[in-house]
Amino acid sequence: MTPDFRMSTVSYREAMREAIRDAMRRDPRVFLMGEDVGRYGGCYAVSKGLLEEFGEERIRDTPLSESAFVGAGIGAALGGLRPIVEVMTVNFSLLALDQIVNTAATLRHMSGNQFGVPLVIRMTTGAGRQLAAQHSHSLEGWYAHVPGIKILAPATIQDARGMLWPALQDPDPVLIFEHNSLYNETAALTGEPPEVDIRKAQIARPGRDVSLLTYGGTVALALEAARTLEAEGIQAEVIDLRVLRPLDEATILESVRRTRRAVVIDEAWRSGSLAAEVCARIAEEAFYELEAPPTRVCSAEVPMPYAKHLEQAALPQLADVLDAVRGVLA
Amino acid sequence: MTPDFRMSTVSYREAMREAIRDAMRRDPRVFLMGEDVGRYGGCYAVSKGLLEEFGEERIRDTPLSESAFVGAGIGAALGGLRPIVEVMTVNFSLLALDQIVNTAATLRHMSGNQFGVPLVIRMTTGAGRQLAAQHSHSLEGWYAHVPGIKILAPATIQDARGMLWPALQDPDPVLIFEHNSLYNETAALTGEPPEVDIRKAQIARPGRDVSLLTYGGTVALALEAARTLEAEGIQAEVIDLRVLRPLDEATILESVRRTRRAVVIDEAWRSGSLAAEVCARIAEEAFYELEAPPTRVCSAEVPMPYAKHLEQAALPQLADVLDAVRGVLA
Amino acid sequence: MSEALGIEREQGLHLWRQMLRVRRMEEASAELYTKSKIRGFLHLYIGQEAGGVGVLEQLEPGDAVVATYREHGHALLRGISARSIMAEMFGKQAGCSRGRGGSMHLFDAAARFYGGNAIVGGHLPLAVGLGLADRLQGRKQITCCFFGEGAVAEGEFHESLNLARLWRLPVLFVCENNLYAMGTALARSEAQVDLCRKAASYDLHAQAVDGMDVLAVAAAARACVDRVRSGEPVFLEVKTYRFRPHSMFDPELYRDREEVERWKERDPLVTFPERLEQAGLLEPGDRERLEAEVASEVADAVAFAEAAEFEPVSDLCRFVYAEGAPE
Amino acid sequence: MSEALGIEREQGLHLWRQMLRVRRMEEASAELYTKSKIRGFLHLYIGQEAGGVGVLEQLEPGDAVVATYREHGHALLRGISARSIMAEMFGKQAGCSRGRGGSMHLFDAAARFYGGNAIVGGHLPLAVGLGLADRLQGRKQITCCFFGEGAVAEGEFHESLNLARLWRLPVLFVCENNLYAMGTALARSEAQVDLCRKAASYDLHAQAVDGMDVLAVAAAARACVDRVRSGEPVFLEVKTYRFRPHSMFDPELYRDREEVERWKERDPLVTFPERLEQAGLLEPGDRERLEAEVASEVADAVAFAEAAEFEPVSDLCRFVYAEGAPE
Ligand SMILES: Cc1ncc(C[n+]2csc(CCOP(=O)(O)OP(=O)(O)O)c2C)c(N)n1
Ligand SMILES: Cc1ncc(C[n+]2csc(CCOP(=O)(O)OP(=O)(O)O)c2C)c(N)n1
Ligand SMILES: [Mg+2]
Ligand SMILES: [Mg+2]
Repeated sequence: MTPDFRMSTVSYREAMREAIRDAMRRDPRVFLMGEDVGRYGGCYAVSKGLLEEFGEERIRDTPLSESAFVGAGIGAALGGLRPIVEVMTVNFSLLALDQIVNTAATLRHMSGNQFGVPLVIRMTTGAGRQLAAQHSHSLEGWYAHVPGIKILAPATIQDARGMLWPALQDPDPVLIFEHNSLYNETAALTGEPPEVDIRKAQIARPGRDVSLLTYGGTVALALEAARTLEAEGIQAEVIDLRVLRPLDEATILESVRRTRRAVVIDEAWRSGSLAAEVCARIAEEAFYELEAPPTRVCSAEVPMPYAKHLEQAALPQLADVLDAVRGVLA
Repeated sequence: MTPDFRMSTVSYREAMREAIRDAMRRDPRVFLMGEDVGRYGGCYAVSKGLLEEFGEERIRDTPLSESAFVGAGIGAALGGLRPIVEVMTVNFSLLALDQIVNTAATLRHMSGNQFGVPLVIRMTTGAGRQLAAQHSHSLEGWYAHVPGIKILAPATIQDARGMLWPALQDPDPVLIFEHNSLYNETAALTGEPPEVDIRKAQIARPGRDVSLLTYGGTVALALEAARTLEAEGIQAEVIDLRVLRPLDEATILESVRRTRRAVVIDEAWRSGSLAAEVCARIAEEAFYELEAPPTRVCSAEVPMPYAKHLEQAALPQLADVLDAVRGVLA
Repeated sequence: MSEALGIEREQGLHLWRQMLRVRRMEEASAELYTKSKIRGFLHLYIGQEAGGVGVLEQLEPGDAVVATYREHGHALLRGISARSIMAEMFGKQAGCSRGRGGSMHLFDAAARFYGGNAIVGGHLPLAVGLGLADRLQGRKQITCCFFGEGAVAEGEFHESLNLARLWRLPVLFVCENNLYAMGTALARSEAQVDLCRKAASYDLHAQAVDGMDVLAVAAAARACVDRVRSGEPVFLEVKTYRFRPHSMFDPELYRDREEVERWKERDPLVTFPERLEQAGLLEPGDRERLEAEVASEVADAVAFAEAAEFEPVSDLCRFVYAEGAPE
Repeated sequence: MSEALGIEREQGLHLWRQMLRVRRMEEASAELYTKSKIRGFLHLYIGQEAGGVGVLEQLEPGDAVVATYREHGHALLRGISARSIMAEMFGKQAGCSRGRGGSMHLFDAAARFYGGNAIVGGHLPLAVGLGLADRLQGRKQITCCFFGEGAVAEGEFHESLNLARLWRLPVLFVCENNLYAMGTALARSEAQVDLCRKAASYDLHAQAVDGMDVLAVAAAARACVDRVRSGEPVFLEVKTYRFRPHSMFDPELYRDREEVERWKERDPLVTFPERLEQAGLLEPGDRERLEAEVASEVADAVAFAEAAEFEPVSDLCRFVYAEGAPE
């Protein structure tokens, strides 16, 4: 059940599980709570096997009551624990949004710095599995709007393994968004768990002609586009934003000032997306260095349809990215 | 109690009340429901007196249960009524967000066009009254992200009076955001109720040097800035966006292409604000016509503090707008 | 007419057939899922058929139904054709939601079938609103809202039952208690496992019924429906069990095979025909005829779905807003 | 020691004094509001003092308190100084939330006073979580959560009581039923107006007490606190009344003056001293002395708040994230 983490190929799911296991072993204050994290093994099987290892006090199945158990996570953090709360998907997290926005994010400020909420909330996001309009939306951009919380989006096995521990060390609430398409991805993970700086974006692939800025589930798409473009002699740089709040503006701007062209890829609906924020910052801060308008590739503005051909058409596709890149290079 | 609407000076509050009264008289399917809309007279006194005129079936006080009564509004709309649901403030609307985003906005699409939700939801938004971090945020930009719903922000007495009826005629859900600072504003309203096109932004003041784009509670600030700038010989155009979804991109771009400079003012937190979307669209579509980077004036990224001096410092101020304008004109 | 069962032969055969139609359609769906014809999440109603049949038989044509993502059975029983249900699960234009909803979002305006809702508990307020519309417009029709026992823990359950009772709305809340919410057993999600006691705390009539006995469900539902039609909400708990995993992804770590097998002994598709037989209501060949008829209905639905067209991709962004309406 | 009341003179004076401190501080706040020294929403506890005093007297120092926006009384009674409460309402740096919270958001880490929460019902989950932390860490302390009867209709009430009982958490839920949620009378918001019956549906101990009688509240609360400390959640309904409008904006269209006057006959600040007097526990001059002491405490608090500094504007964006933490 436990893969050997010294040197092996692991999946994103296993990396996340190992990160949870490791945190629980290192710190007795850490526990995992959410719907079906225990007996069922986690709705995306992330926590499979952990109940057997840690018992039901620390791998805590909750009733269907998102608001109460997320709020209980806030209270437990105030009470000295280090909860990891799992919400099945960002779509259901709307039921707990009040707790996150009106309580977790405000408490430190409202209390004049007396109370902090060292809480980690994990949830899946994204489409691609034909789950239709109530299970497929990408709303993490909303959370990135809210001061008082921090937002992470691990796109790699390394980050799946390495982001949780620093998130748990953070004295403020950290939300981790896991794109459901990533769980089966695999990579070699060697030696010690990777040290991850959860303040920094990352150059996933360097390039000089255009910056592709994205995060989470669409990093792979950007990399694929970069490989395709290479054949045409275009060197695309791929920036994995990794932290959606606070945005690592320095890395973003440094890249764009070098390449002078930006294409932002975001699986959310275009209007009001995080991509809008990235474009706005680029336009505000790097306007005079740009050779072309910052451009977005986002999902069609439609509640996600079930049928595969429609769902795929709604999502950012390779051709869309290539078109956008050719557009800014024209 | 009822002001004479043939020719009189009325407040925003009265204009909104008259709009509700008029709609209820014209269409027996229309009713108003929400917390304290009846006996209490409305938390912002908008519905005062309506209970006496229409009775408690049509001016319907609800228990504190935002999710259920907003959802009941969706069901009532499906059942042939034309509900106006009042949520006290956008902050509390988070408790009903699941209903709005996952049901009201998706039903038409998910049902393959069989079911529409002709529902109007009204709520207040905004800060300025020292109500602190759980009563003062401006989250309407989030709603503007969601396909399937339409978002209005009446900034004038005319729009307060004129937007409700067309919103009720719309076969899809319409959300109306009323900035709490506007209720006591007054203006002359003459003759027939104004005909309002709820698809269009409006040039609140024409100008040729710079476009100030804003909506709701900050339109007055933009106009004040424009008046101040006039003394310096700067002709600022003020665009009242009015409809936040779908954005009237044509009006926005036409203005910016003419003035070649854009300052977007938004009381929400800057990161991920609606202002980001407006900037992104301008950057994408009018890049080559711009003389300066599109610029934002937003609230400080802090949960709204109670103390007046801090609250004011957190909100967009005249000086901030003037600085921004001078910045883009430099 | 059987004294013991209190029903006629025709009625008995009808109830059996209705349960069988659901069972066979669900079995076909499971198979089509393994063939990747159906995708997304698929939640089967196998084991729970007596509940849906017993309740839905009591409704009038104008009544509304609101259901969950485990709603294929309810849709079929409410008169939506197997063809359009199957086409929907195939993602085809001829599907009852034009392929946009899939298994979890079956809709039908003619049948007043309001989904197929996949946010647990999220559809209860909608049912309350339908009831409000009926009451305010003086219509005699009622709204029947199905949900699982897992939904009882959600805040929307609480808010909705209170509102329905406070405003005396004609809503029948049918809780299909199959003992598990995904992998969470009732006793691990509710401090009070007697759901009728919980429901009664909203001061409304609440009753439970053996959901493996279609006649018992029918009788209880008839009484409840009458009560609702006279103008008050009612809570009906149908005690049932799902024989299959929660969805196609569930490894069923949380329950014993024996428990499942014990419940299968009460399979309504085994026990009900036996009772009909014992009551002397069956004739030779009934089973074969029924099975053949149902098999052909299902086969026809699958063939129809297979042959149907996909919605053109160019129509992707239709039906976000009403067409012709101000945009 | 009075046989009739079952208390000593000192105890009687103490309870009276505690209620009086709240009453006079609230009266001062109301006046300062009209002078625009205090702004925002101001919700007064006047009329309800016996509830807060009766309950909070039973807590131990390590216990946690979570309250609503109507929490000045609870804060004062929990040991937060009138100075820092008043300074907070003035928006000053010396306020218990550094001027960032105001009337609705009083906090104090030393007192384990977790607000001052202004989303109705939103703080119940937080109390559940504090209880969970205590249980998991094997601490004997309890969490006492105050809320109004209006909150009972919210989904978070339902979810929280269920969770607390399911996990047997040491949380005392104190519902201060003052009959109105803003302008909405209880019977217009709850199908079941007997709140203990509602609460009992979560299978926990629920009891109601006359909230105008500080001794009755104290006795009931003592029993409840003991029960909670032994490791289970309890629901205590304090039947009370607010003498003032909901907030400073409320024209009180929804209730008669007579109703208010009738309740004022039971004002604990009138009846309790009378009872002390009848029981022979008072001495001449007690009232004058108490009033003088309390008046000077309040006057001192106001003077302190008036003289205190505002937080510099340059500190606006502090305390959004922990200082020194990774940003
Ligand atoms: C708000 C919400 N939370 C979680 C889920 C994920 N989920 C889907 S079905 C389910 C279990 C529901 O159980 P129950 O209500 O008993 O219905 P059943 O599946 O047994 O018919 C869960 C947790 C969801 N769809 N919505
Ligand atoms: C979720 C939410 N909805 C609405 C409000 C507005 N509001 C503030 S207090 C209140 C009434 C609450 O009544 P109750 O719980 O009885 O407490 P009381 O004020 O009587 O102490 C309302 C509706 C709010 N603050 N939060
Ligand atoms: Mg179930
Ligand atoms: Mg109250």
